[in-house]
Amino acid sequence: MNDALFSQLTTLGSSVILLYGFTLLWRKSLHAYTVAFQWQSVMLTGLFLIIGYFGHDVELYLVAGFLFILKVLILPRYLGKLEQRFPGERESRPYVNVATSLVVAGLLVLLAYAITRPLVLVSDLPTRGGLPLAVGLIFVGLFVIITRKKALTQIVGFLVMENGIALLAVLGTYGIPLIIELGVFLDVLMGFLVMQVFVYHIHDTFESIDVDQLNELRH
Amino acid sequence: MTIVLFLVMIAAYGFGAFVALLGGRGPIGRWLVAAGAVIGAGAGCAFGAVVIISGQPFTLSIPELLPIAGGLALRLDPLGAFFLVVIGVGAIPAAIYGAGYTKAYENGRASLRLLGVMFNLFLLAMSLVTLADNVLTFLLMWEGMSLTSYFLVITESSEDGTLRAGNWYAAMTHAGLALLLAAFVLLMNGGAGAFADLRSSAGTLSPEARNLIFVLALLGFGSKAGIVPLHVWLPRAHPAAPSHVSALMSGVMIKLGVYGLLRVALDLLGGGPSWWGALVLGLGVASALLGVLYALMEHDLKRLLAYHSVENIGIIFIGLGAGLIFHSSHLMTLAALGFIGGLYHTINHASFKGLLFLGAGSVLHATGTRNMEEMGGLIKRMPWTALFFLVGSAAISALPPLNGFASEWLVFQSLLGGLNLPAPEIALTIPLAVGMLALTSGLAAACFVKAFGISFLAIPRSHEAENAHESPLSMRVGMMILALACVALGLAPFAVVPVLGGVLAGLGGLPDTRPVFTLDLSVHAPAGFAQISPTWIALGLLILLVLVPLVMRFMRVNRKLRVGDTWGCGRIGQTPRMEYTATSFAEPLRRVFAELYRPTKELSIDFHPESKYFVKSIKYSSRITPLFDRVLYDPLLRLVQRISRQVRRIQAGSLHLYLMYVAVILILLLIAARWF
Amino acid sequence: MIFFLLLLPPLIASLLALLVRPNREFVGWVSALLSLISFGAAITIAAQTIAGDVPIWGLAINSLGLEGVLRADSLSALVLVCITGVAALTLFLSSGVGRVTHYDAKQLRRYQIFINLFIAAMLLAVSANNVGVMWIAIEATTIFSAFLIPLTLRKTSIEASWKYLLLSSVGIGLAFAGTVLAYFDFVSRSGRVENALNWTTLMATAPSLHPEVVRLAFVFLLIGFGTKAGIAPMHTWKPDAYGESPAPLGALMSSALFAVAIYAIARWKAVTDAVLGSGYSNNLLLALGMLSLIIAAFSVVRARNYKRMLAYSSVEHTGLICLGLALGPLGAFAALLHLVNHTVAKSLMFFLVGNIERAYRSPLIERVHGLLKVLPQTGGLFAVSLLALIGLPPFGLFVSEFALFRAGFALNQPVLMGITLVLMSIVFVSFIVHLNKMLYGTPTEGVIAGKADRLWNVAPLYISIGILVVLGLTLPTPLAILLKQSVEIIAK
Amino acid sequence: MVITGYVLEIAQVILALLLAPGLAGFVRWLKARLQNRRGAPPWQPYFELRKLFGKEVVMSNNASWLFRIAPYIIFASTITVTLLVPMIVAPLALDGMGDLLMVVYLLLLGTFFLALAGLDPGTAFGGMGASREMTVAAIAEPTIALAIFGLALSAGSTNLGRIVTQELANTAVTLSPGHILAFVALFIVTLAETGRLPVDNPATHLELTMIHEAMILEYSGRYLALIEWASWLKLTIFFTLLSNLFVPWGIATTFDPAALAVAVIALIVKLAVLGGIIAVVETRVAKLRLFRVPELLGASFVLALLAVTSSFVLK
Repeated sequence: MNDALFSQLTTLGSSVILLYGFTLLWRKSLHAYTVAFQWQSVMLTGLFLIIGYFGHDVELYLVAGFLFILKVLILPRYLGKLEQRFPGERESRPYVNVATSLVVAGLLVLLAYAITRPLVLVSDLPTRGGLPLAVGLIFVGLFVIITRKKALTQIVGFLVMENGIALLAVLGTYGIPLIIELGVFLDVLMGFLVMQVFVYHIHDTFESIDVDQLNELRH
Repeated sequence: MTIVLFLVMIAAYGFGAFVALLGGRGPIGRWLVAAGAVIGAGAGCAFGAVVIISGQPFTLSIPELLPIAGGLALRLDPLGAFFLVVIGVGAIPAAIYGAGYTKAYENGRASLRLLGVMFNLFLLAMSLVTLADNVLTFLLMWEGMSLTSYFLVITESSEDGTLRAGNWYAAMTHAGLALLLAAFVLLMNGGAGAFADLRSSAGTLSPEARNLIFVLALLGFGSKAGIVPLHVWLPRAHPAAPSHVSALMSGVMIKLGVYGLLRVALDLLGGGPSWWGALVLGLGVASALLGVLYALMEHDLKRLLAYHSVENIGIIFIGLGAGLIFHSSHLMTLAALGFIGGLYHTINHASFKGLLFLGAGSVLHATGTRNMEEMGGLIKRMPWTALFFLVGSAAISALPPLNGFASEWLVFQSLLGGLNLPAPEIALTIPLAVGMLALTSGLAAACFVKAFGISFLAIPRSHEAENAHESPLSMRVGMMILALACVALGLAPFAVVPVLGGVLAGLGGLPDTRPVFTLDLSVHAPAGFAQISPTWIALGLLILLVLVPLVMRFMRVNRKLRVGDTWGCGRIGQTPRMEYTATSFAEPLRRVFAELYRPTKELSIDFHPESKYFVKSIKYSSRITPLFDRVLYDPLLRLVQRISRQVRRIQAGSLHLYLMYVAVILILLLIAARWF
Repeated sequence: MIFFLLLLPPLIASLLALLVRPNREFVGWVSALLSLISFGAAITIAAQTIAGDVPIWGLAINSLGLEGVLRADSLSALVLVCITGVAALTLFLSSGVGRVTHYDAKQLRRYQIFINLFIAAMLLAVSANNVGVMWIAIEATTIFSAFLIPLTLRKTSIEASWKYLLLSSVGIGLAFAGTVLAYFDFVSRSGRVENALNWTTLMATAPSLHPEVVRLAFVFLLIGFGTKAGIAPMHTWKPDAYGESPAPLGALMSSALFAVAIYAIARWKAVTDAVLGSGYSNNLLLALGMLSLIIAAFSVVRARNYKRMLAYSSVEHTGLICLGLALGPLGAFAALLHLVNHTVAKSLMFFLVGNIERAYRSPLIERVHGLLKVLPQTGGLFAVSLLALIGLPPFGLFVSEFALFRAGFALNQPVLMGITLVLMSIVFVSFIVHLNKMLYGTPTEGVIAGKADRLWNVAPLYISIGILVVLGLTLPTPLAILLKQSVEIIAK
Repeated sequence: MVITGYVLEIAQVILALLLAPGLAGFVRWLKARLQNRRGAPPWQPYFELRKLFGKEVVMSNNASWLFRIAPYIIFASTITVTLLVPMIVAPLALDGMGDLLMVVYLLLLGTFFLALAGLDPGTAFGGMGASREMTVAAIAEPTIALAIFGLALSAGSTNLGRIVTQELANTAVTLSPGHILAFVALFIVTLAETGRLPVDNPATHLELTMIHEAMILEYSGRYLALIEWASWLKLTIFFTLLSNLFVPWGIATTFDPAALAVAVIALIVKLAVLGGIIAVVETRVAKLRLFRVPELLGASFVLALLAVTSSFVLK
């Protein structure tokens, strides 16, 4: 009974997290992306707490705390700064239009289901139902990075991918060892900082944060 | 004894290179550099001679070096020793000649330092190729040889075309190395690659593997030897290189291709099916014929000689091919005859082609041009060079009693032995080979009448030729040594043939043919098949050359001689423009073989403005693109370029595209991992 | 303890650079000298592993997963020596950067800080036993190097760094996913054990892991770390990054960082093979290796920019090493030997290229003529090391490539090896052609030789040449042992 | 016995030297007759020789020492050949000195220097002649080689003495198809090598089509005498080869005087017959354009090839 609830909750949570990933595909304004990412991170934190509670793992509360601070408080703030810095920057015409993007993303999730079959079979954790969704989220993040033109969007896509990996980890293993988790957070933070520095550089040198004009270097 | 000579050889070359590295300039420097090479080559010669005579191989192994594949293993058996001697024969005169020839570089036209260092290292590498006794050692020395010779080719890098020539050479030689690497590694098949092991294990390989190895080796060594269609680098590289280097490369280095082929096909693989021999024979015929035919159309003296190298390598390969054919059907004596013919022609070509290149070098040195159309009348201005060049020309045209004839005779005889072959389909190819070989030597004679006649005889065709000067002593000495070698090798086949018999004895189960070819002043083909004695012929000619004038004097024939104008059909005052040019000399043959040459002509007549009945100027130009450039290399290069143009699209500059690659490969591999 | 000697010097150096502002020249010299300490440490580690004992260090704090977090076996020792060696070379030469470059003090400070952090991260990655830590360190290398590429802000340099940053981050993210999958498999097999992420633990339990999961995991890991190593088709950042980064960084990235990535792949390959047998990973490596070779070969044919040309040559060598790793013990031996050779040769190349670019103020081949006349020292070295790079004797790469082909033919892969030979010949010819264009001809006007060509400034490079020659003619016993032990680790 | 051998060698050389001009003269005379001209008597060439030896030499000022030694080399090489060709007795004492290949290449030696001498004065005519001579010589080579090959196949040797004796031993070979084909081939080559119609016109003196005459245009006096004599000798040698290699009957195999006498007569008869054939041919055919000559020689090559292959098949 307990396990059933647990697994339903986690699956539900993961699906919601995945859905937030989808919003990146049909919204166009950068602000929406920030919000979506923020809420996704909130959900992720919640999921950590749930798993911590049902899985009797105190460590996860701690991790959830870090995650909240990093991905719900710090990163969205910086993202907000960025988007206010460049008003009027919208994903007006991505390489792949919204409709197609959604279809492709759907297919990617299906693919994820197909590919992660063995994982689900192997694991006996109640959370295993969410694994395909996690991998799906990774794919969607990747897809966003590939098809969206604004540097900012790509950053968000990268962060979403990170969330997907975190989700995978927590669902599959109730979280990787704490110290590693911390190291990962640190890396994510630093990586993000570097990226946003570059967004400024790009904007200063190219008068826009469109990545597709970075095509000087070829052959 | 041998070890001493070996060390002396190494040390001398090292010394030469070192002096050059310190910047051997000025007469002293140049002579020291040359001295290193001369002493080294001399020691090498002696070293080889000792091994041949004693028949005792010299071995030396340094396991500390190249430990990953059996260490550095050196072994000099008679076969290697013979080629070491060939190197010496070519190197000593070339080095002496070079001492004078390189004076021209003192003005900084080329780096004397690089030239000197590479020259000595080149000789060292070549010598060590003949000593290598395991795969890695061999490849190391082989590539060392190629690399050093490459630098020698691009010595005059400031001249235009030199670097292009260098590129061609690098490309062909590296392709060759790749093929050899494949061949040898297949031969090793996982082992350490000591030649002794290969010899014993070669029998256990599957026939397919053996055939593959043979073909790879044939092409690999062929690209160095310059057989058609891998010859394209010779006519490019030889003219570019300094003449004494061309002499070495053409006279000696390409012979190591022959060495390699013998080593692998006969020694390591121990012979094979008869089609191996037929293939070698076919390539030889093709090379000989195409080589001489393109030589005929060349008016660049050194390119002409380069094409003749192709021709002569062809003749050598005909000998080897015949040998392999007979070997495959166990006619050992005949086989030995074929190989002997090949080896004999090898050393002969080393001498006369070296001589001719040195001669061409002197002409270039004197007139500053390689174009025969701007020469002429040199026989009066540089008599010595002319004489030596004449000797070389006669020798390469296989005229008795010089050395070219002796070896071609042996090759002929081995081919005539073809009637003893059991397999008719092979036997019937032999007459064709005979015919083509004959045609080749006839054309060669024609070509050298042109080469010598147009460049040395008659009236100078240019100002440079008008006041050309004889080249310095060192260069003349260099040529003289080789000229003497040509005569000596021509007069003494009775001495050379048994030596070669000894060299070949035991390779791939060949018998010791020394008893078969007896030691009177003549050469026998086996079983008293045929017999000649160039020595007697030479004697006869000599006697007659003395006797005829004596008799004439005795008969009181009129001995008056008046020098007058050439009779010009009543026209007074003959100018060079009336002379027959090299082009016109070759015209009949060009028409005969027009099918092959496919010359492109363009004729532009510039009329006088007033009336078109008055012609201002007539410009006629005709070009010949060699067959294989046309059908093989140009398309190949175009193909590579096309592919690369496509491949470069990958790096299109779009980050999204790049990320796409990652995603696609990820998904592909995931699918593969999940379901395949 | 030895690990502190290994890891602390670069950290100290970067701290020093952080504190000293504005930058002074002595900082460069200090960090150069400090780098010698790490080098010594690496040598010591190598000596220990040769002697047979494996230095290991960790914190025995509960539930932190840090038992035996640092561990250096022969493989690590080999790579450590490479990294520290190149690092020392780099720092010594770039300590001169103050004199021979146009960088201002601010840039130099940034350079000194991050180059040392970069080195530290690489050392950590290689000496980490915990694959998680290894991952973190490698991710860190991306970040630190990303600070260095745009040392001077140009359109192109920003573009290059952004591409580099994003591609590597994505790639490394995938690698993390792979790590997680492996961990997941481990956990679902034998519960949540402490320091389960230690490579040794993984190896120990490998036989009991689930093949299907490991298959998926290895794909993620190969793509991930392959991106860092520049295996095609994830190589696209290489030409841009190498082309735009300052010479010392280029040297470190192309040799040391590359070695680290290959190291990571080799480690995971060992685990995978322990689960699945070597066939699976070999096929993947062969496929990607061939792809890299093909793309590299045909890209250099028409190369116009000599720095990018070098980048493609690294792609080529990546391909060769992948092939080697996939060709059994003999191949692994060849691959590791080739890795060492390539490290020496490639770092060398980048410094020379740095000098050339500084003198000619252009990375384009058609702008560079008469190199031998203008920069005799650099030009000569450039020619020699390029010949070494394309595998001519008497240099190391000739021997390792020979070993590679021997392995290939011994494993009865004649077709594969044949194609490889053809492609390598294409590379060879193109390089010779480009080299000739640069070396000879009348010098481009307006070229200033500068101090860079002074004998002293290139002297350390003669050491590299020396090493290459030594490796070409012989194989020092310690190295031989190290290689043999490493081969036993990754290719049983 | 050995001494007689060497004496005979010398005798044979002298005989050849004496016969050569006569043969040439005979052919000319017969041709004239066939063309209804009276023509010069057969012994005219002897007078020509005497006249030429009596005249002074006028040499071009462009010519070099090569121009002066060439006649001697040509003459000497041709005589050396006569030492090898069995005319009246086989095998000769010096048979082992050289074989058919040696013969061919010695003649090539002569041609080589003749061509060079033609180029030496630097006239257009000389160059023209040299170029054509070498072309024809080169294209004739393969046929000769194959004819030799054919003979060697049946006789088992390339040494002329052995070939002749073998043939005498089994006359069946003599009439074998291979043999006849080889004979025809070699006959065509003879026309080319000795500069007869339809390849070259020996009677001409100033035509743009001439070959041999063009080369020696600058020669005069004793030099011209030597060259002319050598070319007649060459004709004689080729005839002898044709006759004694293919129809060896009558040639002496011992030093018995009677046999030798018979041999001499047989030789003269054979030469006369061949001379007659040549004369007829030269009156019947017109000269070919130079660029048709290769076709003729090509045909002869094919004949030779057939000869060889057929004798292979018969083996």
